[in-house]
Amino acid sequence: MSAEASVTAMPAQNRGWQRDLIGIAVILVAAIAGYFLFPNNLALLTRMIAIMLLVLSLDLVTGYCGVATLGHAALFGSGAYAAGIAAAHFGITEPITMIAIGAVGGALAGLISGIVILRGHGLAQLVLSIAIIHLFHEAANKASEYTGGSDGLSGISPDPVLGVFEFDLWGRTAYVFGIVLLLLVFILLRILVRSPFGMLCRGIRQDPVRVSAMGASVKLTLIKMYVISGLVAGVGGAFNAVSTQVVGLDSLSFTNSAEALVMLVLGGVGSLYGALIGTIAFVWIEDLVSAANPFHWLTIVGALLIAVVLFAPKGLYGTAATLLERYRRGGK
Amino acid sequence: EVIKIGVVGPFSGPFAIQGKNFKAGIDAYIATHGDKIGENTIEILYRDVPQADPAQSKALAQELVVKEGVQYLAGFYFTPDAMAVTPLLKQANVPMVIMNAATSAIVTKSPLVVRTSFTTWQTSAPMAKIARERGVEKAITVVSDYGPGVDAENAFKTTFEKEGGKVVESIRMPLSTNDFSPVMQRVRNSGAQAVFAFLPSGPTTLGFVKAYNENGLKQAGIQFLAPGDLTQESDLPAIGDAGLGILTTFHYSLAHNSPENKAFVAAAQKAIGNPAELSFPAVSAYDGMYVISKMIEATGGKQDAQKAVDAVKGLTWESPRGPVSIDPDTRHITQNIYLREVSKGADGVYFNKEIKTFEKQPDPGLAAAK
Amino acid sequence: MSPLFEVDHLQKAFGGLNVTRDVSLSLGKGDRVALIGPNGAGKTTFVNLVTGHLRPDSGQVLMGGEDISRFNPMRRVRAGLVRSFQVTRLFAEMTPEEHVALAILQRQGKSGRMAGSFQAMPDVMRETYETLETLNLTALGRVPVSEIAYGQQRLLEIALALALRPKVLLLDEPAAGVPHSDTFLIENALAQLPADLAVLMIEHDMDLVFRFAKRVIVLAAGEIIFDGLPGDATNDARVREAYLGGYANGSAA
Amino acid sequence: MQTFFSIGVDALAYGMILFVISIGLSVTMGLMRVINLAHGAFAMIGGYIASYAARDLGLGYGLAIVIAVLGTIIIAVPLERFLYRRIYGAPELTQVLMTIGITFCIIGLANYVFGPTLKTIPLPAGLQGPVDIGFRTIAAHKLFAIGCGVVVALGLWYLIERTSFGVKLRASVDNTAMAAALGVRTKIVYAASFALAVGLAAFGGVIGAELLPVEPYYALRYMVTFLVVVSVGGAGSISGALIACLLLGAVDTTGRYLVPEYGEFFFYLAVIAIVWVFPRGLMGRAK
Amino acid sequence: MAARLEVKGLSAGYGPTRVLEDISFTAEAGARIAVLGRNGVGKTTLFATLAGQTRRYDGTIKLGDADLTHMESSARAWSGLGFVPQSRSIFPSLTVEENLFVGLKGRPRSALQEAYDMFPRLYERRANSGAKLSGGEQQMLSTARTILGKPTVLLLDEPLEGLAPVICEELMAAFSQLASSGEMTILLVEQRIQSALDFAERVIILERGRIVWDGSSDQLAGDRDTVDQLLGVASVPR
Ligand SMILES: Nc1ncnc2c1ncn2[C@@H]1O[C@H](COP(=O)(O)OP(=O)(O)OP(=O)(O)O)[C@@H](O)[C@H]1O
Ligand SMILES: Nc1ncnc2c1ncn2[C@@H]1O[C@H](COP(=O)(O)OP(=O)(O)OP(=O)(O)O)[C@@H](O)[C@H]1O
Ligand SMILES: [Mg+2]
Ligand SMILES: [Mg+2]
Repeated sequence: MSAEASVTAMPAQNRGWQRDLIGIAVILVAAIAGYFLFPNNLALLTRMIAIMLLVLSLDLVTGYCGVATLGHAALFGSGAYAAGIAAAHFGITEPITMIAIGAVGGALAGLISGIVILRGHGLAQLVLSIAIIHLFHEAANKASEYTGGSDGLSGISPDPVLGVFEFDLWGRTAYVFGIVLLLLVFILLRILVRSPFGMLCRGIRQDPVRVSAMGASVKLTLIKMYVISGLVAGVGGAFNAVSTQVVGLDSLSFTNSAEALVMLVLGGVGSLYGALIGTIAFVWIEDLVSAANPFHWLTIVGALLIAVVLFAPKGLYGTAATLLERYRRGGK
Repeated sequence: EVIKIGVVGPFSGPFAIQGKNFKAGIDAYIATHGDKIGENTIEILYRDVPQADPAQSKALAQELVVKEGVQYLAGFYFTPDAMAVTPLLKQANVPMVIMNAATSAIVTKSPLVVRTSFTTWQTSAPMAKIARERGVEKAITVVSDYGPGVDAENAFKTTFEKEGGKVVESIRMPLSTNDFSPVMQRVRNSGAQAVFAFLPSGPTTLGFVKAYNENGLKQAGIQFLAPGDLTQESDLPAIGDAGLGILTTFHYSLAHNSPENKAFVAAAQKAIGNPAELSFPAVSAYDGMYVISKMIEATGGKQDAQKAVDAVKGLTWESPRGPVSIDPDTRHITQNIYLREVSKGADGVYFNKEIKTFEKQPDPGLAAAK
Repeated sequence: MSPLFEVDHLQKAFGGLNVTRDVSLSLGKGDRVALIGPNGAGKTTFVNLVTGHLRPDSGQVLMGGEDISRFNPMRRVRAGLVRSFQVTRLFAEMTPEEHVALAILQRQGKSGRMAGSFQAMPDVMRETYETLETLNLTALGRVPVSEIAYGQQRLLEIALALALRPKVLLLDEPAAGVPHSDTFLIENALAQLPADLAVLMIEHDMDLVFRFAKRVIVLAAGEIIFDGLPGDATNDARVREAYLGGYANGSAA
Repeated sequence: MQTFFSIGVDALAYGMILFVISIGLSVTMGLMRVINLAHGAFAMIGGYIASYAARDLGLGYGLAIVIAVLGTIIIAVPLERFLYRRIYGAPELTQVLMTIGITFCIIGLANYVFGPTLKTIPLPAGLQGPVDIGFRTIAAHKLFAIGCGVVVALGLWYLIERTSFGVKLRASVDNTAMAAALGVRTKIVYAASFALAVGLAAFGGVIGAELLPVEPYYALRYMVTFLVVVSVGGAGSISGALIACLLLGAVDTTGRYLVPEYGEFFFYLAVIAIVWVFPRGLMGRAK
Repeated sequence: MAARLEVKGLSAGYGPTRVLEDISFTAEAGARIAVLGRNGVGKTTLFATLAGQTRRYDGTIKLGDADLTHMESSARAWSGLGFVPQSRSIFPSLTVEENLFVGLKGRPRSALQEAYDMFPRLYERRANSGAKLSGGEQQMLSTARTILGKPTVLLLDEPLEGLAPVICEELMAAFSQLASSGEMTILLVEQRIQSALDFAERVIILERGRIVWDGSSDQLAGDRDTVDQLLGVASVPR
């Protein structure tokens, strides 16, 4: 029995880790390629990284726990403002410290939104998330002496990273810094989602009643996940503040949240790779078409979204994965 | 040799019409002056920031400079979008010509910023004088709760009280307000003789003006005062007769009577396609292009931001809006502010009729900030 | 000493309908009890009340003398009170292996771990596959539940309950949807249960009931109308009339 | 006291207008279980058509409404056939993606066809200007909107709860396959209810145009508001939506009167409070 | 009136996984047929495919002289096919009465009484929402709902599931009545082999998605080894 257990167990597990290593390698290669292929688009790529972090963190609650939220920017923005205010008002301009502060800010926001949002079910939940984001937005707007209100929080000038690498006009430092953060977060999240905790969350997504019938606390688990998600989003926001040196109310906006959700679904819910791919695809396409035709690009983007639903209903990554799976089975 | 100019503005989304006006103004300038300056030809690159989004604005500016190699940055409808870019200018060695963003402080963020539009202080303060002249003792201010709104409130309040009037109440309402009846109730109960209002141009102004009439404030004889954003020409057809008689102070009216303006309006209307869509951002863009052209002449097409900016300090010319000049210290445009009244032409077209002029107004905002 | 599990004057009404009328019963270590009764008699409701999925209007539930009436479902499970669902509740996208492993991890308090993987925990894997084996599910260990036939899902449902190592086990129609050819798997599983575990099973399959139960409780219209030995149940007029019908004659055996 | 009444009237009017515009969404989201973020877009289309009919063609208000409703339905039917039919029963998020896409397209097109300026729908003399209702004046069209709200509410409630169409619709939503197996022509049922929802959207778009003027960005600008009121009411419940609209309308109005600068807080705190007490919305249907 | 069901070379499944292979049989009008087989051999899939709910790879289905092969589910219902699924598929948000109403297929409301006569329990709970019914009540509702539509061919997937013995007896009696009175042709999947054999005149046994035995029930009742081998206790998982 046990023998059979271990034999059946081992391969699957190795396969999993191999996949991850490949994935990480791919990301690294892509990152390096990006650096050398688009040396003049680093600003865009850097923005992409910040958003990726937001979408990853959204995936944690939406993809893995099934909490639909249109207010996730609250976590992102809190991180951004935390870092920004620390720098602009308290002279804490050491980038890594700023990121850390952002993470804490995000985690706090995560805790709050978690507690509120998890109270509702289905659409009501969605609405709570909307309410949350608007409250955060208004609060930031009101506290203008700290946040700069609608004029945005400027005057953030982070020190060189590790005291060596200046943030430059070409955004090289910012880019590399971002990639490092992204990889770190990604690896940690891989570990998290395949951990027992991750499995518990997936269970909750599919049937909370069953989970509580197993003696696990649904609410507590989800709130934990929300805080983690907050950490990640916070890092994203802080990184955004560091790399762009401004924080605007938009980082706490409904639009921002909705876009993140769109990117996630575009890439494929419930998979970290999906989150990454969705972000890249959306931001890149948006940049492309909006540069090509700043006036009517929205139509094109809309058409693309529709096309995705029609031809890749599980999102870009999700669908690709299933096709691959099909192919594999067929092969056998 | 081709000189690239990057223009950042809202070309899609809720403020698309303002971006469209940027383009109209720029096209009008090129149509009337040609795209050659000396032996250099200018090329315009447009980048879209639909709503205030400093991060994106900065990323796009960076891309314009680094990737596209633009020598001039222009446009910028929202203050935060402009603020976000100012830190880049020095290192990029690129001047920035602001064609709208109306918060006074922007020009102080970098010596390479020049503004050809206006500031909320500049357009709002004179209204306070008007109010006093018309014998208003007690006024109430109603503004949208965001940067420009607050500016307008302060501008009016300070001036009005300096002139010996009293602002009995100051209401700030969220940008998202749709139904203004409750606000009007308050205005009513406040016992003020006039209401000074500021809302961003667009749909809400319509609702606001309607509410003003429907809640019987007009009958009650409470005067409606506002800076010109509220009666932007492109909104007038929608507001319709409800708007007649509203007094606004602003730096530009499409109806300004001068040959320069006639020429400009003709060209701009042609550029924008539907004449009804033309409004104030176009003129700032038009003048912005003029300033940039002067900069290019001065630098002979070489990339030298400081020199370019210095060249236009104190520059004086006859704009479609009237005589204007660039204040050497603030690099902000000094211009006439006009008192206008919404009127209906013989042809049934609504327009802002200039009825009084405040000559050569600088920006009081910076002074106030100090 | 107080009995392992005790229900005391439980009452529940939905609107006008009294579904549970003053129900009291108690289970001791090792009891094997069948709870039968007409459809809509209130059996499932009883389970829901006891496990905390529904709030009783009045009455108490005690485990080993401790009043757990105020506990939420989760805490009752931790107290050792485990149920299976009449209509399977499983995680469609997860495999039987994951289901059972999760239950085990939860029981061991490891389900909160944010690193590592159950497949790397030999003891968990061993127990998982032992549990699956008892219900003959080993072969399906890695097939998503959405793709296995209902009957097998029923078996997994039970596997989950077992993996939680309960003190008191409430099975709501465990054999429903399981072909008779396979009910023996359930019986085996039940047979292998630790002797001191108390089991209360709701079932309409009388053959299974009479093979399994040492004691039968009959619920009708929310009231206990019979509590005693299986043999006596078949001879009880009210039970026959309300529930068994012709079956009683068919197999008094 | 007097003020209290006049605020009350404003609240009622605002709530009713919200209701008329949002209720169609309640049908799609609650009954058809489609998160239709394009609802605002359809309302907008209705508005544009009405504006075109009434302003450019100079047709009467009533006629304009009819044309707007029918026109919007005609535009929507192919969309249902080729796009929405694909997302019935799909995961909510997929629906979000699709309907956002549709919204973007419609916005872009509207911007292209009608330009970014505001479009108004001229009211008939009867509905113009203020009416004196004793203690204050109120816009005639607001009274009209209140009337429409009541009619729509009653009609819809009857259709869904009392007619066989209503039963079939709810059955199809609960379990399409089974409904079909019992002989319900689910495709037709869905198409019909979609048309109904869109028609209501258009109607609301026209009636509400005085408050929410028609312009290309309309489709997104007010989407959140619609989403909120419907969900707070409990999607699919007519009475729920009505109560939610009146309640939130009241909160919003009083909030903006008493503490305008905190109006936003007021509104959303109320939303949270309500959902806190009714985690499934005021009258959420058990799924 | 009962109709004839003719299935030829039917194979079907879910996406990539083929479950049914080349199923052919004919059910004469008024026939009483039991479809048996172990866990997961494809009984439910067979019925679902006949009802047009799972993907058909090939083969034809005829009901009377109507060709169902390419019909939608609802059209099949109107041409006389009735399906009581294993999953019961109650409409949770509808009341019992509304659930039954959907099954009426346009017959007058008064016909609901037939269902209540069949299951008095349902009458007591008629205002209750489907979600709040007990397991057995749901089963009753599911069966009654389909029968109300007066199908000519009735597919019953484990209709006795979760029903009290008393009810089971009455129900089986009712089914036999419906078939022998020539009202409908009945195909029955049932786990309780005995009840199945008592009811059916003919038995079809599936194994791994194929028909492996087809004959009269008496014949099967006699032939113990077949029973053991195909349905019997020596169950090996696939
Ligand atoms: N939430 C509820 N609201 C109203 N009535 C309910 C609710 N839940 C159950 N009922 C009713 O209570 C009665 C008992 O239901 P219960 O599920 O306990 O029966 P049961 O004994 O399990 O029957 P079965 O053997 O068919 O499963 C049924 O008539 C059912 O309709
Ligand atoms: N949705 C599905 N997707 C993929 N495979 C499925 C699906 N549903 C069933 N199957 C597979 O099809 C086969 C037949 O399932 P089916 O439910 O028809 O068996 P059954 O004979 O009805 O079993 P039971 O007696 O338990 O009801 C099973 O092996 C099952 O794994
Ligand atoms: Mg039950
Ligand atoms: Mg089956």
